Amino acid sequence: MNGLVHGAVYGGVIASVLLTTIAFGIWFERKFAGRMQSRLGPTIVGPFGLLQSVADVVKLLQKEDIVPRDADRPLFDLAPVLAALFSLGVAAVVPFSPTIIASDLDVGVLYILAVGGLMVIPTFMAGWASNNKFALIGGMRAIAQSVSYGVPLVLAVLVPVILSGTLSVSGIVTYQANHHWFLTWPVFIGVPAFAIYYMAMLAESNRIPFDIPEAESELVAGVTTEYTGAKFTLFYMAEYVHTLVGSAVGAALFLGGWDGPFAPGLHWMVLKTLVLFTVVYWVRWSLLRLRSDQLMVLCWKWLTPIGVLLVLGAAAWVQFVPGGFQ
Amino acid sequence: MNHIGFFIIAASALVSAILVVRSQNLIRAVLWLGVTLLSTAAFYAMLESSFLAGVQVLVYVGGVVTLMIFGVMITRRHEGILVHAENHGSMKGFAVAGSLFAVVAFAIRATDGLDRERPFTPLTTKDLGRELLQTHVLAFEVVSFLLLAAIIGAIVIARKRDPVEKPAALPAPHATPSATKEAHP
Amino acid sequence: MEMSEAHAVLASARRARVDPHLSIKTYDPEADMMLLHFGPQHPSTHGVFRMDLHLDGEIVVKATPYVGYLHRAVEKLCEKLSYVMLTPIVDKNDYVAPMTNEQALNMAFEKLLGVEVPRRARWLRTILAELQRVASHLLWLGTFTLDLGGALGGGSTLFLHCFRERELILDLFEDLTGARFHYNTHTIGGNRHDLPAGFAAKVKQVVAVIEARLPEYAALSLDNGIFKARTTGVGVLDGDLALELGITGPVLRASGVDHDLRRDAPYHAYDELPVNVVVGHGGDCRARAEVRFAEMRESLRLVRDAIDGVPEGPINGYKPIRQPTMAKSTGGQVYVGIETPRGELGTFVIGGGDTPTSPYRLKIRPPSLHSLSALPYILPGQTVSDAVAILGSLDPIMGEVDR
Amino acid sequence: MHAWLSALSFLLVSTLIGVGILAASRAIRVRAKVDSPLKQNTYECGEEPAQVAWMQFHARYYVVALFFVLFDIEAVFLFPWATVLRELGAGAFAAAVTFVLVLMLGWLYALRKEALQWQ
Repeated sequence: MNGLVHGAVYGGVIASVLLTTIAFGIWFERKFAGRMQSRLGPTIVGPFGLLQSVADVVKLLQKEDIVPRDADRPLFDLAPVLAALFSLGVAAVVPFSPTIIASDLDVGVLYILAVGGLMVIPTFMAGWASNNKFALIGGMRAIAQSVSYGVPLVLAVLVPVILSGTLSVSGIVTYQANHHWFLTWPVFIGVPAFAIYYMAMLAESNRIPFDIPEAESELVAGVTTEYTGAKFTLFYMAEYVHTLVGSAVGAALFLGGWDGPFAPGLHWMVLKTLVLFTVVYWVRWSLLRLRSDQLMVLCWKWLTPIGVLLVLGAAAWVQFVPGGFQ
Repeated sequence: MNHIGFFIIAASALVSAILVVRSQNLIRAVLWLGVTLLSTAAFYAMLESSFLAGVQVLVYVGGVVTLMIFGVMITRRHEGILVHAENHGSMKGFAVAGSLFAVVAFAIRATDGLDRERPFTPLTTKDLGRELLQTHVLAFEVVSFLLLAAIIGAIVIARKRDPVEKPAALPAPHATPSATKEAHP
Repeated sequence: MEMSEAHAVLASARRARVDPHLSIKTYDPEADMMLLHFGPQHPSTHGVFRMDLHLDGEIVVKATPYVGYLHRAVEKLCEKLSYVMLTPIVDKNDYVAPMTNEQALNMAFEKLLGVEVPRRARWLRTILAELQRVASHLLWLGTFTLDLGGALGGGSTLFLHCFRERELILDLFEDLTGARFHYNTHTIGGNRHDLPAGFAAKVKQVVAVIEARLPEYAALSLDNGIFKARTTGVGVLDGDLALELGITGPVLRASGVDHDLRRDAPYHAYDELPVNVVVGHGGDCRARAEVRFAEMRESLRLVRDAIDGVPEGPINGYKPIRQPTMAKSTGGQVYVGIETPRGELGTFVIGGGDTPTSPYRLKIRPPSLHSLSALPYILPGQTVSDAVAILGSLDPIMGEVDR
Repeated sequence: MHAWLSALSFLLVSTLIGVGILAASRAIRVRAKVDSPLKQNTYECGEEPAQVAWMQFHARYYVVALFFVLFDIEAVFLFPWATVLRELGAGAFAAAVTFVLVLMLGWLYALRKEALQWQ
């Protein structure tokens, strides 16, 4: 009972903070992209255009709800809610400070992988239920890409698990606080593992250069082609939540989470998360998009074997390097 | 409290399982199967078997359901909009399911797993690891060969039907200087 | 034509395989093929263009292009209006390169009416044509990366940067003609607007800016690993097929055929200002991109060389026509082809008829239409994503395709 | 158990957010005064859709999912191993290395048969 209340209170707070962060994150992204493209970005709504996202949400929620005649209505309506659920749900086990964590699961890493992996279901559901060819191709691409990159993701996440010997996310962060961040030491394992994690995270949250499921120059809008108004908002939000939570997980697993000098843990966690979140947009507004088969080749020919090597390397490190024990 | 939770989960597992077999639409059947598997994961979590719960969601809901979705999507269909599940031979299916239930029930009764008096100690992931790598290390290795066989099988399936034949390979770009002089006609 | 033997064999083998009139039932009677209408309302068909794609999974088995969504009966309109009224009409054909549209039309009329163009006007036309080529290729580069990289990604970054530089050229045109897009600056016998004061300096400045930025764009596109992966070996069009289909311009040159009207049939001042024709190899999307990049550099060089040497003199040899009745033809027919950014833009005019002040028949040969005709040959076997890249690399402008 | 309950209520809160947004939109969204049947057409670039979209996909998708499940199972076996690696020592390390290497044989086979080209 106690757990239910704890989860609900922390869940309410964390989810609202995440959504607010995303509202301003979108503003930030648009400003950031604007600067990259020698234009201004939003300037009209509020000071420096800060309230642009709020205006956008209000506009989106007011939009007419159009459902295609041939759509599979129940699945069509269910998919956006599930997308919001699974993307936000991952945040439950992320420790934002030594004490701020909604659910300190002993298998937190597995929970992240499992719930994050479920994102394919609403995406496919939306693509299939729309009965639209672009949406269906997008859905199939999404699911193929997501399951493919699930493999390097799992392998990359195994590295901190091996190094710390625990499946609990807060346990991994505590280990890093007591020893060293996994990104910095052992650096020849930590850095590539983090790189693989980051690429897989980009792929799972459909960001350029891995955004083929919604490749708008090919598939118009991918799975969300037929979606309008609030349902589209939910998908759009879920995508950003996925990126933000993915950044937070990366910060926790590889960058030492809330560990850092001078300031309280929460500050460090927020800072690291936002830095990773920003890099997503830096990449997004710089690169072109890969083709679906090239994406798969990258995943299966390169990232997967490298991930396996890193897992074995981390195990050997723990096993044979005296400093690895501790 | 625990009982309420149990009955909610059990109801969702049963109802979704019935919907899996009753659904006229294969994709919906697969999605209902996902609900059944999630309910099973909830059971594991209730039994404080955290690792198994996580694995259940990761492999079954995330993996096997996906696999089945793909299985449906690559199936050649005849015509019509909905994917109709064939409901012939439901009696035979009922008989098979019933006998399977009987066997499993008998097996459970026969073991001492239902000893209510024994103190309940949940199995942690570490316990599982020790068991796996000390007691059952041979089985652990055999699993890898099983997975290897499955990979090879998957490749054989994939090569059965080739995609569209790619047009003949032209000389690699930038490799063949074949510039031709041509006067304007 | 000379082609290396291996290339020729492969090319014919390829065409034997890719049958644009393939019947889907013949291809695979059992396959559950998907017919996808790609366009007309699609973000990356460069206007209202439609391809019906038969897809096997994501692979194109057969592609059927449909044009005509933007048909405005320009040729019929031209029969009804007098010669001098037609320049602003054809401005809207290739709406990315209006200057060259005007030039093609007026050169045909000059030839039909026997009007000489003074040397200064010819130099001016050369400079305008080359600046227009740069502007058009910049727009192509932007939209091509948009096709490859998405409106919400790296594609749009390069797109906006290309537009920024294109603006500089449009500013120059505005200085000269007062209009940014539909200039109406060419007339029969020369040009309407003479170079404004300080124009040469401005041109040189703009040329320097763009030349300095081209390497940046190359870094974002040509030298970028993802761009390479997306374009190399994609949409290979071999030279003899391209010639058979009547394809001209950068698309033809990227397929290894050395053909450029500016050198092979010089007009304007190209006999005095020789062009180094850029020929690519491979005929894939990447070769087309490389050719257009090199052409931008070459055009900028040409403009820089020409702007200082513009000869003095009148810009219009024919008296500026105040009344439409002054341009009259009693008969005869001419064809004039010029090298626009997209290839050979031909104008065929028959004079005379009931109203001597307007053409009896006017036919425009748009290069984009011929480029599009390659699609049924080069799309099969590629994926939907490649289809977008290939269409973008052909650089079609629907305004001139449909007229 | 406590932690699972927290996770459960977190998931419930997440669902409530999704449902709440839909409900909020229901309250404030515009409704069309005149309903046009064309509006409910499936989008296909402005043309009438040629067929229903539910079509057959290529088997390579199936292989991707199959590979995923297999590698996922591999990883699942490695998770308990990872947590006890320190205490069990070299024997456990060798067992897992063998396990992974046997699986990578499958990967090598796939590479040799060009099953990883996906096209």
